[in-house]
Amino acid sequence: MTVPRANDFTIRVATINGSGSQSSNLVLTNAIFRLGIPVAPKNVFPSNIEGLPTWFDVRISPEAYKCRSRDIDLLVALNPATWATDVPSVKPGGVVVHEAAYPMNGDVVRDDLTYYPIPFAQIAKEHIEAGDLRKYLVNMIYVGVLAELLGISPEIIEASVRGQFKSKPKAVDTNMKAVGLGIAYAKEHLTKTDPYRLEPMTGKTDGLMFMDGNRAAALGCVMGGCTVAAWYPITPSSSLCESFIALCDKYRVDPETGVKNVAIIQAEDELASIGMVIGAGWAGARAMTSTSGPGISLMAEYVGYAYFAEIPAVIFDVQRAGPSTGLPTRTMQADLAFAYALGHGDTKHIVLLPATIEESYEFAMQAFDLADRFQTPVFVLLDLDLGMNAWLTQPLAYPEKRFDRGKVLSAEDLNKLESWGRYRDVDGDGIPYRTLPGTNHPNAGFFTRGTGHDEQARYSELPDVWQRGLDRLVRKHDTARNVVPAPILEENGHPAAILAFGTSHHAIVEARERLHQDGVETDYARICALPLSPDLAAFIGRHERVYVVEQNRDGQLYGILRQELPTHLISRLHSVRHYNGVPIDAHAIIDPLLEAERAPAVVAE
Amino acid sequence: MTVPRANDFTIRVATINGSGSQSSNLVLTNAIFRLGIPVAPKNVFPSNIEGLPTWFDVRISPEAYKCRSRDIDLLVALNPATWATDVPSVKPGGVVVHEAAYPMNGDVVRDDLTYYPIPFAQIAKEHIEAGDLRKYLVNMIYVGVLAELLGISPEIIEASVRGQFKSKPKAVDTNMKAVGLGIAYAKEHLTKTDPYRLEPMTGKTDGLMFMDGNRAAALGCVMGGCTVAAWYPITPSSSLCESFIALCDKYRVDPETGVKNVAIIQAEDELASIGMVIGAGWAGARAMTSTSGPGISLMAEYVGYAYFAEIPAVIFDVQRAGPSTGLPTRTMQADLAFAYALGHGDTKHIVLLPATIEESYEFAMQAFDLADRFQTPVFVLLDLDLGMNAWLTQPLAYPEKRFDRGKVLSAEDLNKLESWGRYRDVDGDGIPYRTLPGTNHPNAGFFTRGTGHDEQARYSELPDVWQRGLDRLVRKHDTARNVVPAPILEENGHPAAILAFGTSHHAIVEARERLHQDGVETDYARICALPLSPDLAAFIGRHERVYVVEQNRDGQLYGILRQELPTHLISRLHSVRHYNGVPIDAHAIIDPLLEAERAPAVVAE
Amino acid sequence: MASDAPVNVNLIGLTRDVYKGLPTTLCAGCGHNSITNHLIKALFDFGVQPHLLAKMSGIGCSSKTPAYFVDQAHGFNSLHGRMPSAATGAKLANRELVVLGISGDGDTASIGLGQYCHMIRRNVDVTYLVENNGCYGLTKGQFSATADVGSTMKNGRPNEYEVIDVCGLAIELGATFVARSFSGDGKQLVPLLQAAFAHKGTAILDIVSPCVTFNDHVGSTKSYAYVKEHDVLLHAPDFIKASKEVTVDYEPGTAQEIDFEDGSKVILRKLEREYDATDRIAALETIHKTREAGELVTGLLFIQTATPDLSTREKLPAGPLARLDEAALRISRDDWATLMAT
Amino acid sequence: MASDAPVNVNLIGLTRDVYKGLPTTLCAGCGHNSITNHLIKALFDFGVQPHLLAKMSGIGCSSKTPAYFVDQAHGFNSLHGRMPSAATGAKLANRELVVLGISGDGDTASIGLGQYCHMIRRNVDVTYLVENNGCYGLTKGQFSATADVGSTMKNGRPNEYEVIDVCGLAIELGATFVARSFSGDGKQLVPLLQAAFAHKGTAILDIVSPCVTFNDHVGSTKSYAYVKEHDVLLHAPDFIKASKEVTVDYEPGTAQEIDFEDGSKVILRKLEREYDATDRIAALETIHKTREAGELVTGLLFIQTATPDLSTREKLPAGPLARLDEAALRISRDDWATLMAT
Ligand SMILES: Cc1ncc(C[n+]2csc(CCOP(=O)(O)OP(=O)(O)O)c2C)c(N)n1
Ligand SMILES: Cc1ncc(C[n+]2csc(CCOP(=O)(O)OP(=O)(O)O)c2C)c(N)n1
Ligand code: SF4
Ligand code: SF4
Ligand SMILES: [Mg+2]
Ligand SMILES: [Mg+2]
Repeated sequence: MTVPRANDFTIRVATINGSGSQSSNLVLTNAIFRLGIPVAPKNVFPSNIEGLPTWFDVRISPEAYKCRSRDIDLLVALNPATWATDVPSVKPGGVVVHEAAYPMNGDVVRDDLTYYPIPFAQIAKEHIEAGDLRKYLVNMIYVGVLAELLGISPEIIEASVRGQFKSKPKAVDTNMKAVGLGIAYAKEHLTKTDPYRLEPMTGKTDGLMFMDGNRAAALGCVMGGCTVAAWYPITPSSSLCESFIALCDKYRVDPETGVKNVAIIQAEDELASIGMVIGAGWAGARAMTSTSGPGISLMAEYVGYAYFAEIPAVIFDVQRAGPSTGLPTRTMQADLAFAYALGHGDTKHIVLLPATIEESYEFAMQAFDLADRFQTPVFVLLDLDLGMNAWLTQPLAYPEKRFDRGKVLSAEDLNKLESWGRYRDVDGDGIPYRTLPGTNHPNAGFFTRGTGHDEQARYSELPDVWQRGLDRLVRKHDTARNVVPAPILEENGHPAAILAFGTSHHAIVEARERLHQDGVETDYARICALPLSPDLAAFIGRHERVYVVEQNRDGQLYGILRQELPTHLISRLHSVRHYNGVPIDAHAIIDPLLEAERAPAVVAE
Repeated sequence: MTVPRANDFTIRVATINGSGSQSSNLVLTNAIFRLGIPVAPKNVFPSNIEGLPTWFDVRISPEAYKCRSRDIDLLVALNPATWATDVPSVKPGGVVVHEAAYPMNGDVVRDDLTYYPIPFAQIAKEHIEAGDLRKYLVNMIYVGVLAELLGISPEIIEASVRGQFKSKPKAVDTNMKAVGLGIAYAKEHLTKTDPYRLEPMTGKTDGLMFMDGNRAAALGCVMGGCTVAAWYPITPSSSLCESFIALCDKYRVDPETGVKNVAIIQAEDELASIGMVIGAGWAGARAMTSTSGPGISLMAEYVGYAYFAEIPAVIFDVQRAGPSTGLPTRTMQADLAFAYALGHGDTKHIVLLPATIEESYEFAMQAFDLADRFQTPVFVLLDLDLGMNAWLTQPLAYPEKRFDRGKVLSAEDLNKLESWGRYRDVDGDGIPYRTLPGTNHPNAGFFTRGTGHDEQARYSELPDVWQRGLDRLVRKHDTARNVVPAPILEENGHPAAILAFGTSHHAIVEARERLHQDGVETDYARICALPLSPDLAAFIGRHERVYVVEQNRDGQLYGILRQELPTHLISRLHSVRHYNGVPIDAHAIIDPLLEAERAPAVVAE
Repeated sequence: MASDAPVNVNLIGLTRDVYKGLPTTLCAGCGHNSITNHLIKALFDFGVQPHLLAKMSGIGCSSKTPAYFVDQAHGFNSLHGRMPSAATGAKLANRELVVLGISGDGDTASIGLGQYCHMIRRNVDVTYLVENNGCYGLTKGQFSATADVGSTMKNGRPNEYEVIDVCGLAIELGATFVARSFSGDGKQLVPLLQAAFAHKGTAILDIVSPCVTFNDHVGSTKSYAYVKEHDVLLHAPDFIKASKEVTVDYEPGTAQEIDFEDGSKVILRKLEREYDATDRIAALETIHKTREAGELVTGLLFIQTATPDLSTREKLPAGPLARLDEAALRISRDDWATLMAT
Repeated sequence: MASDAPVNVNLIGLTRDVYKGLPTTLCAGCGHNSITNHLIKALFDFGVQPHLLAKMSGIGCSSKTPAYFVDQAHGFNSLHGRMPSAATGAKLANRELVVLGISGDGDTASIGLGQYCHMIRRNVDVTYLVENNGCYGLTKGQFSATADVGSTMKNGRPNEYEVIDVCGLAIELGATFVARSFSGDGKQLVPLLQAAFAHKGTAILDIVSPCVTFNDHVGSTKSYAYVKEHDVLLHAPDFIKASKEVTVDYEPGTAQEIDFEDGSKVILRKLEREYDATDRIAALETIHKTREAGELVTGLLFIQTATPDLSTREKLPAGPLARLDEAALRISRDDWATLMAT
């Protein structure tokens, strides 16, 4: 049992959803942040609205680790339903703050834990007048208790409460009163015997802010010039479009006239939302939809159409645990392969893979440029962890580049050309030119269809024409390899490397540091997009063993690499998978790598 | 220019669709068959109903080759629209029978061809009374001309005309009259200068019959005990369900009561047809749907559901040229990868890959056993070539095995068990036990859902439960490897081998014989199903170079092999692809193999 | 009245507990929970065989309902908006099943609209409940297509788009049983549910069922308060099960009696207004006029008992197709021989 | 009358040839071909700008129509049943476009039913044609959902299932322009088409259009013979374009005049029956009663010009969203700074 340092532990708050614990959890998180200490909250919630178990983990570390930690140091147990299983999850030497009334028996009784029983219900009953509010305020009491136990000053807590209830200031006092009850009770009845402390830090969190990936992506849509959005609600993607709506209400509406420079439609389903996006993209608007796994399945036919008819579209897939309806409030990276080749027949799409808040914003913005440039659907794959959790991030940079609308011919352009063909490969990059409906020129019009067509967009069933069309699409896809965001490489000439994409990144950061402490050195490549960049093959060529880390069952990126990499590189790849629905943590990488690296000989795939 | 032997050439009839040429083409095909000569017709038709170019190729060969031939020996040109491009497609030394009125200029004029101009229109005008019929009968005239030129006796033609018009005998005379006109004209005005002849053969076609794969599959559904079918019309799969309807009208209806032992519903779309099939499968019926690419895209969500909730379903995908709407009346094998992993998240399905009429029947029947045994969707992938063309085949064998309904617990079974769990892996093969709704036992009921569930089918979001469930599905998939139809191996210890699936088989048969004549020897493995059987890896292990032949752009089987085969075998694979929408022919295989095999060193992938 | 008589066991000798399910995981006060209780009563009173009951649903809070009653029965929680097709397949496979479909307004009127309409068109023998709260509860309260024009979200945003009235739509499409009720009105709902079970064909029940968490505020036309205030009862329905010896007592002209194939009846006792539940046009007119007047009519809007259901139209055998064997399904050896000889 | 005046160039100075397209690839005699010709006349007479015309369709023989007129215009042959969503997106992206959607009965009433209903609900400013032949022409004649009960297939098999009347359905759903016509009746169809162009909102035209190859036989209720025999004209429509100086002459009470936002009018001249095209309930009643009587009513069944269309409801700018630039779309640097400071 290692003695934990100050500012280096994880708090888990176990409550019941719909009980308002969310605000107290955020108050706590914010208070710690205000101490200058890096925090990473992970909300693990159920797929219903009220009454089921929910857990809120607050990871605290001087190294500013952003991934989930498997080791729970301090449990706040406020859910009788999970009491018996929550306590065993606490790490030896840990602390349990709990409702005093809970039964102390069975696995709950451990001699390696410190227990702080608090009569939450009774305190609330005595000091908070009855009514709906009481249920919520009970949670504020625990904040007070922790403040006292961990050493957060009432001032800090109050500041953070004010931040939380900006919109309704009168709530501040009632909540602070509840916090006060917790502090008072702890002062009076608890003698701290555990080592966990919080100490103010400097230089760790300066200028940082909290943001979730869905909001960052929504900001990317605003700054990327998205003018048409069509969506259908689905967890965990709903808040992306809802953030976009909120931002547009603020920044896209003319205050005088009320005229809106955007159309956001809640469609009747995903078949319609993608249809609206493709119709809008065809008509020249930058259009997007946001969904999750089930929606991607329903969009298969239209996405295949847009690939073949060559229409820009941006599709956000905030991944949840699949297959099927799966676990709507859990996270996975299991739509990668499906999205990459979505649609029947031979198809291949551009897929962007953000890992951070900055990238959620940047890639969202870039997706519209790529969609216009390549006249094709572009997927942006987030996951529930990135999309819905609050992450500490640098403020997002104002874009300096203008929109790249790609190869669009205006009436003036057409005047200069005596002829043009919608699907001609003029530049040899596989990317043809298009005109937008409404272009005032007799030659502007062409016919868009999902059936066979020649370079002039005329219907054709001729074998050569068909094959030529398919081959050009391959050319276009290859052009994209060097234009999509390149992989991020960290190399120090080590023979072993880790390869990953998306949110696995944060667990890898911690894992590599800990592996280093254990004497296992690794290089690192993070893929930011499909199709694969040539740099990646080169990177793998420079390493003997490459561990492909991903959050799905079948090793989907590993599979794509085996398909697409030069054959001689394949034997270097080893698949590391995590797929239980909670975000990957460092151990999921450290354990297999330690085993493999300590006996590289016996490494099998 | 090789001198063609008798009974060894290809006739192409170029006409306009909706002109009734279909019946004359079939009369010709049948007449040749009646001479005991193996024939393989390929109908290349447009995606409309009337007025566009259509071609009918009749391949004639003593070797009974069933694949398309690139070399057209004898052209019957009855379509002015394609006249100028049809003639150039004829092979040197070939013959052109054409409407005399067509202009002889440009590429049409060749000194290496024999022309037989026939005033079809004029003959018809003079001898066939005006009316709709005339248009149709013109085509019968060409049959007469060919009969005379190639040496088919009027008796044979008449027999075949009678066969064609079994349903309306009065049509026989009018049609024979038209044939007579052709014979007469040819006798009188043509002096045969070409070498093409038909000579009666024996022992080549005894006991054979014509059948298309869609009808064979429909017969498999009848004999496989399919009781619920839900479909939505789509070329080229419609005739599968329409054959099933016709067969059930005949063999599933009680002549007295009119009661039907089958329900066949034309659904409103593919989302509904697959939903009906899965609802029926859940309730215990053997249910199927039949569709093509676009329908597969629309079924993605429900198929993923059936995979995860473990419900039997049989899905026929009669593949056409994709992506998107593509070429509805052209053939490809491009849905393989998409069907294999259909649905978001981690999924893998059983896919059967018939190549012949016998297999279309056998695999269709077997699909229902596999769906019940593995409680999962089973795809049967045909293609337009197999499904819609008439193939010479042995009569289909009466099934000797009874249905395998898989692990279904009856009320009696439940009495013996004090407890059971819908998703428990009792036998270690990954396959759980199920009960059917309506089973009269208090423990029979369970809850089916696409969300996370434990062994008792209870809703669960627990990480371990989720992962356990996904892992069991992998176990089940692995069990299937040894149960699905095994690959068919032809080995003679040659270092080079061909690997393929489905209709490519017929081109490979011809290609291997011709390669042999050119001194290039090959072994051959044909995959009949996914997941891959262990035998396949063994086979590849015994060969240095394996050419993976398939009819799609991206080398989908090749990609699956790269993903799933042991790494050390991958470098032996080489991809050979054909994807212009017409069925693959021998040259598409011979040419790349000759090149590669004559310089094995320079073989790249 | 039949459905109110206090009994410990029902017609088939089962206790009420048999009709209970798992504890709800919905919000306290959710209209869907009341519907569950009324369903339990109706299923108990009607005497549905648990093992013959197929509880089917789509996705949504409402679609979770099947878990909360008749634990012994088979349940099928399908996909969002796709339950009608699965219910159709299940009923075709085994027509002995009592298929009970439970959906929400989003599940039915948004993503599921096409399947809903085509199920009605086929008159599949299914009791189909729309637990209608005018919003997407499970995804946190966005408008559904059944939200009335002008009805507001919690954040005050009003709905701008035409309401889709699942009852009016059903009647226009030729539905044979269409009723509207309110989760809070068990007196009306329980007999209507039993009538739906007795009806051979698609029975639509549009049940306004307030979402206390996202759509129970002032400004919402699907709140408890609003519905209580604007509910207009067409009549007082009363269900009499075939097997029961009950004498129906009403003055001629004071009620409309509807007879079902199985001998059961529903008696529609007149209240204020004259209403003929068998007049399709009148039903459409009533729905439109009352909506314009801001009223919510509830009761048995339309019924037509003569139309054959899907299984009848398809001439299916009395027993389940699912249980037929090789002998019944395969072509005979002789026929096969002839077939292969041609 | 306006639409019949002989002219070489139209209001915007274009010749009729400009409104022609590629030669048809449909069967000779197909109703769809006649509709194409009537469309060409209506577009020419109305004076639609070719470059502003967006020709959109689904999949089917009917959906091939956009290739056969106004060659210069942009065409979008989408997916089977999914044109309404694409049309909605296109109109949102550029509201200057004249969006003309062409569909078939299978494309609309079977696979596309959900999107059709929701397009109507949103009142998207689209002219939507259903070229209705009661079957799936392109897949060789299977029944569609608009086949009447009892109507037979070529092989004699009768349709057993309820018809989906796309007009009745639209009116029930709150559509603002619903007309029915016949491919053979240009006199009626051409003015109705122009009225649809003038209408701001979703304009539904259900045009019975016989399939000569698969559904023109005795026993079919969508054959030329049957339609000619059972066609009942509601009124004689007459369209007057805003810009034209035309004096409308009719005795008061002998016609109903409908005025459009742009100043155009449609005059519905009375024939036998009294009919108020602005009465929704009456329209529903007429549709049901006439269908029961085996009649096919054609004409402008219902119209409501007041309702705002989608773009208006969404408060979109007058110009195309598609052409807005960074300045119009990005948050200002100052606002960004504040946003990132919180
Ligand atoms: C294909 C698909 N899209 C979206 C979702 C997300 N989703 C779950 S429930 C729901 C709406 C439910 O609304 P309703 O049917 O009215 O049920 P309620 O929760 O209001 O009772 C949605 C959009 C999903 N599960 N599947
Ligand atoms: C998803 C999908 N399913 C099926 C088809 C096959 N298909 C093409 S057209 C058509 C029906 C067309 O009927 P309708 O809309 O009435 O047009 P019509 O040919 O009768 O004019 C069908 C089913 C398809 N193209 N896409
Ligand atoms: S969110 Fe609304 S619909 Fe869902 S359970 Fe709660 S109250 Fe019921
Ligand atoms: S098949 Fe029917 S609908 Fe299609 S083109 Fe021919 S006549 Fe018209
Ligand atoms: Mg709802
Ligand atoms: Mg049609």
